[in-house]
Amino acid sequence: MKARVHITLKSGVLDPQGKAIAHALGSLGFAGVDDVRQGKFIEIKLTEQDRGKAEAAVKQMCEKLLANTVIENYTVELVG
Amino acid sequence: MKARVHITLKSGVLDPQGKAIAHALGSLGFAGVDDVRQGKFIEIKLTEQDRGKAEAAVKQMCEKLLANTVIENYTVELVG
Amino acid sequence: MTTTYPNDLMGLSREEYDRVLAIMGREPSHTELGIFSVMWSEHCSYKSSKKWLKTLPTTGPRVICGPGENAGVVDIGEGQAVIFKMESHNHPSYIEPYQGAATGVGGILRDVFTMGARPIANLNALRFGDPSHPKTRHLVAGVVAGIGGYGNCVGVPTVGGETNFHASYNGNCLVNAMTVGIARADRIFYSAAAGPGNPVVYVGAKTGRDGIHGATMASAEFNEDAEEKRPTVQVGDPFTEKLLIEACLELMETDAIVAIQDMGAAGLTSSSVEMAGKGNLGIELNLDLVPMREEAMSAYEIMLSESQERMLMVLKPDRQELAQRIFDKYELDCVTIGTLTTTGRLVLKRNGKVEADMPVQPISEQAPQYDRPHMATPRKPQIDAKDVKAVDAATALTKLMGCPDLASRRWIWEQYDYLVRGHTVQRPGGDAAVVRLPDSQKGLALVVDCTPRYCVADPEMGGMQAVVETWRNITAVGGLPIAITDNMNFGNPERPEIMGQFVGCIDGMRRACEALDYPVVSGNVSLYNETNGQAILPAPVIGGVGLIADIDRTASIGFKAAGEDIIVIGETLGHLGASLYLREIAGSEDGAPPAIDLAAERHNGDLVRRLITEGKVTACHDLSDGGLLVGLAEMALAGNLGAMLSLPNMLVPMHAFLFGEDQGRYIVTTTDGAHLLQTIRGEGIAAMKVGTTGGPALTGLPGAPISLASLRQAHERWLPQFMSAADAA
Amino acid sequence: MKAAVIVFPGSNREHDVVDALNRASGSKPQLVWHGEGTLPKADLIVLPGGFSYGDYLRTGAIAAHSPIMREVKARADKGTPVIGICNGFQVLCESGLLPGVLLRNAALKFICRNVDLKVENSDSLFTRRYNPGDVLSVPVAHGDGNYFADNETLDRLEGEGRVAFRYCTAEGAVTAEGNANGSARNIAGIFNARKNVLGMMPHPENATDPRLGSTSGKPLFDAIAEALA
Ligand SMILES: Nc1ncnc2c1ncn2[C@@H]1O[C@H](COP(=O)(O)OP(=O)(O)O)[C@@H](O)[C@H]1O
Ligand SMILES: [Mg+2]
Repeated sequence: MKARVHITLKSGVLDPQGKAIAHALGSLGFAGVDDVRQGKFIEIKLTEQDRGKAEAAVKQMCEKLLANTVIENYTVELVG
Repeated sequence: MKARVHITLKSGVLDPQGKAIAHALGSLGFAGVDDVRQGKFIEIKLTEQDRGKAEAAVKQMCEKLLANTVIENYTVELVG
Repeated sequence: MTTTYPNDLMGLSREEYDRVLAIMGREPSHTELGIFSVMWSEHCSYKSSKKWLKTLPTTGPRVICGPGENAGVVDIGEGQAVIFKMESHNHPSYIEPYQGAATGVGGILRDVFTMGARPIANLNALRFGDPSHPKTRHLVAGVVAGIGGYGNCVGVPTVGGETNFHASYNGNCLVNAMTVGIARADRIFYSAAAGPGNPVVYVGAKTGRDGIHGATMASAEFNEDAEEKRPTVQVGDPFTEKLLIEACLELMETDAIVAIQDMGAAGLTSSSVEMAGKGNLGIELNLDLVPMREEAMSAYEIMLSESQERMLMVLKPDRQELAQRIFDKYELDCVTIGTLTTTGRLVLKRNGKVEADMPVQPISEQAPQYDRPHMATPRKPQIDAKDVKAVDAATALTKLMGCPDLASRRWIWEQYDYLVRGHTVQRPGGDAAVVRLPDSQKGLALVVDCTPRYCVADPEMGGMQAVVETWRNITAVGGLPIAITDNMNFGNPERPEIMGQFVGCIDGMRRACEALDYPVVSGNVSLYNETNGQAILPAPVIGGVGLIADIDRTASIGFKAAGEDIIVIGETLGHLGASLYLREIAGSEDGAPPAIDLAAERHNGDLVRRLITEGKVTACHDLSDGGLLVGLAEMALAGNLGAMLSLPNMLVPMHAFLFGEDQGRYIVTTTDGAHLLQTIRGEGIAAMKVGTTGGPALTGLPGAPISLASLRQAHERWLPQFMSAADAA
Repeated sequence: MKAAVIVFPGSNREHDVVDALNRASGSKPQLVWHGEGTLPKADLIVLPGGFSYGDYLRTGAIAAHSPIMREVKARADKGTPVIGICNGFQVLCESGLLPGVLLRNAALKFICRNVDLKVENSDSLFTRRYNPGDVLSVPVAHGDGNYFADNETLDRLEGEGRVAFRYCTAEGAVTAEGNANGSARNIAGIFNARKNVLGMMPHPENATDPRLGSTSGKPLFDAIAEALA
C-alpha cells in the first residue's frame, strides 16, 4: 500500500518560497501568474494492507512529525 | 484556473530527505514503513482560462524553473 | 590472430584494449573491462599528465607525505600536521550545478579526513562564462548554493576562494574545491592494505546506480549532445557525510584501522584496486554483501557506482566489533565485504558467480602513459603603455572596481558559513583567510589563486605567477608559506597547443616552487575542458597553505587609522600587457603578462613578513589584478577610510603607473613612514611613499576626489544585481 | 556550573558554545549524545547550532522528536535554564517549548554575516548583563531564520516581555532594512513564559573573542556563568 501525503501551508502563513517562485516566473516572462504556494509531497510505502489501518497510521505520522500543524495542513490519500 | 504541480525525484536518484524521514518514523515507533520519497507540491493560480493554453504554460514553467529536469520528474494537473 | 574488438570499448583505445588482452591472457568480462576502463581513464591514471607532474618539487623538511596519497601532509610543529588537497568537479557542475558542486565538496572532504584529519576549512576556486551568456547566472546560483549547502551542513567553514568570468568558460565552468584538515603528526592514516586475511570493511551510505562512469565522463570533451549523455547525477547527502566524519575520526582514535581509503571517482573499483595494489596484495570481495539501495544491481554497476559518502577500510580482525559499535552509534552501515589475500588478484563474486578475476598490480602499474606532443605557446608582444588608451583615474578605477573579475564577492561568501568552529580570524575578503588552530596561538593562512589570462598569454609565466600569488597572499597576512596543492584545469591534451600550455604551466610552477621552497604535496588534473573544440583559458589553480606562529601578529588589508603613511614595496614599472586595465578599459586581451623575478619576490616577501611579525606595519595588501590604485581602493574600502595620495615622480605614463600589474609588490601602512622607508631601502628593496590615510575619499589624483561611497557602490553592486534575476531559481 | 550541551546527529556548533561557556565560567560543559539513555544532572542545558538530521523535512523537526527532548522538556518545566541557538532555537520551536516556527529566510539564501541586534529585555538570567536598547553585533549563519507566529502569539510575546532580541540597523532602528531574514516584527530571539528558556537565531558564542570580530556575545555567557556559579 502506498500513501500520498500533501502538506501545504495554512492560509495566512507567509510562503517565502512561493512568493519567490511567482516573482521569478514573472521575470522569466510568464504573465498571468496570480499566486504560487509551495508545499511538500511525500510518498510512503507501507507494509500494512488494511486501508483503514494504513490511513490511521499515516495520519498519525502527519500529526507527530510530517506536518507542523501550527502552520501546515495535510491530506492523506491511499493508492494501490 | 489553478494548476497543481507535483515534482518528484527520478527513480534511482538518492533522496536524503526521504531516507531521513523514513528513519525518523521508525524511531518514533511506526513500523512497516518500507520507503519514503519526498517531493514538492506547487499550486499556481493562473489568469488564463483556456485549459490547453494553461497546461502548456505550466509545463513550460516546469521545464524552465520549477523542476530540475536532470534529476526530477513533474506532472501537471489542472483544476477549476 | 586478429583481435575482434567489442563494439563498446568504454572509452579505451584499441591499443589500450590490446594491453588489457595481454594482461588478462583472455577476453575480459564486462565487469573486468569496466574496471580497466575507469582505472585507465585520464581522471584516474593521469596518463597524459604524469610525466610532467613528476617534475614538480614535492619534498622538503616539513613534508610528511607528498603526492600519491589521498592528500598531502605537512608538519606544522608541536606534533601537529596539516593535511590538504584540491579537487575539481567541473563536468558534474556544468550538468547539475547544485549537486555537482555539493558532491565536489563532499569528495574533497573525504580525501582529507580519510587520512585522519579533522577538516577545519574549505576553499573553492570557480570560473564561469561570460556574464551575458544565458547559462552563466544559473550556474553561479547553483554552484554557490551547492558549495554552501554541503559545507554549511557538515560544519566546516568555507573561508576563502576566488571567482572569475570569461567567455572561454561558457560551455565548461570550473569548480575546484579544497579542504584543509589538522591531524596528529604521528596518527596519519594511509591507504596501503596490509595483512592477508584481514577484513575489508565498507562503511557509510548505501550504493546506488549513481554516476556510473563518472571518471570516464570527467575525461571526455563535451559536445552538442552532452545533454543526452547525462548519466545519473550523484546527489550529495551532507548529513550522512557529517556522521561519516565523526564516526571515522572516532574509530581513528583506536588502533582498529590498518588502511583506509575514500570511495571517490570510480568508487569501489579504485578504492579496492589502489589499497590492494599499494600493499602488494590481492583482494576478494563478495559483492552481495555491499549495502545497496537499489534492486538487482550487477557486479559492473556496483563496482563502477559513484554513490557518495562511502569509505573502504582494512581493519584488524579482532576490531570489527569495535568498529561496528561506533558506526551503529552514528547509524551508518559497516559491513565486512571481503578479505585481503596473497594471490595478488582482484576477485569479485556476485550471486555465487565470479564476475572478475584479474591481477591487481598491472591495472595500475601497466596503465598507459603518454608523452603527448606539445607545442610551446608563441610569445606575445610586449605592450608599450604609450600605445594604450589613457582614461582619467576616477573613471578607470570606478569601472575596474565594478567589473566582473574585481567586483565584491560578498554575494557568494555570505552564503557560506565561514565562522562555524569559532576559529576564523580573517574572514573572506582579505588576501588570505586566517584560521586559528584550536587551543593554540598558532594559525594557518589559506588561499587559492590563479590568473588564467596570464596563463593563456604565457603558460610558463602564468604557472609561475599562480604559485607566487598564493605565496604573496599568505605573506601579506603575515604567514609563512609552507606548501601547495594544485588543480590543473586544461583543454584537450591530445592537441599539441593545449599540451604545450600544460607543460609550460608546470614548468613555471616548478621554478616558482623551487625558488620559494614551497613544495607541491597534492593535486588534481582535469583535462578535456572543451566544448565543440573551444578550450578554456588554462587554469592551474594553486591552493596555498601558510603557517602563522602567533595569530596576534598578523596583518589585514583595511586602513586602520587616519594620518598613517602609505608605502608601496617593490618596483612599479607600469606593465599593462594582459592586464585588467587593458581588457576592461582598452578592450584588448593582448600582450605578454608581467614578468616575475623570483629572487625579488622572495626578498620582498620575506621582508614584508618580518615587518608584519615585528609589528612595524598596520595594514598590508599585495598588489595584483588592477594594480596600485585598485589595491589602494580595496584597502580604503576595507577600512572605511580614504587617503590623500601624493604620487612621486613617475617615469611611466600615469595610467600605467596606477594600473600596471607589475609583480612582487605590496602596499603597507605605518605610523612612521620615514623610518620604514629607510628600513626597506636598507635591504636594497625599492619603496616609495604614495600618500597618507584619511578622509572619506581618495584625493590627490588629477580630477575630483573619488568618494569611497561611490567606489563602494560600484564594487558591491555588480554581483547582487547580476544575480538578482536568478534569486528564485 | 554544570552545563550539558546536547549533540544531535548533524549538530555542528557544539564546540563553539562549549568554548564560550568554558571561557566564561572556567568549567567545561559536558557534551551529551542524543542517544545516551539519560540526561545528566545539569544547571544549564544547551541545544547548539548545526543541521540536526540534515535539517531534512523541516529544520529542527526530527531532533525535536528525539527521546532526549522529552527529558529536556521535563527539566525546563522544572525550571532548569535552557538555551537553544540557531538550530537549537528551531528545535525548541518544533518541540513546542517555544511558540512559532522558523521559516526559510525571506531572500531564500543562507546568510552568514554579523547583524545588529537590539536587546529588548534584560530581565532574565541570560540577558541581565545587557541593558534594554543595547545594540550588539553578532553573527548569524542560517538558511531558515525567518521567525513566524500568528499575530495573537506575537502580541502575547510582546505583551509579556518575551522578546529577547530584535534585528535592527547599526543605529538601533527596528526597521525592515535592519531585518536580516524577514522575521515577524524583527524577532531574533524569544523566551518562554517563565524566562528560563531562550531561543535565538544569532550566534553569541561566535562573538566572544575580539580576534574573531566581536565580543557582543560575551555578556550573555558571563551572565549565565554568574547566575549558575
Ligand atoms: N596536479 C597535481 N600535482 C601534484 N599531485 C597531483 C596532481 N594531480 C594529482 N596529484 C596527486 O595524485 C594522487 C591521485 O589524485 P586523485 O586521483 O585526484 O586522488 P583521489 O583518488 O584520492 O581523489 C593524489 O595523491 C594527488 O595529490
Ligand atoms: Mg581519495
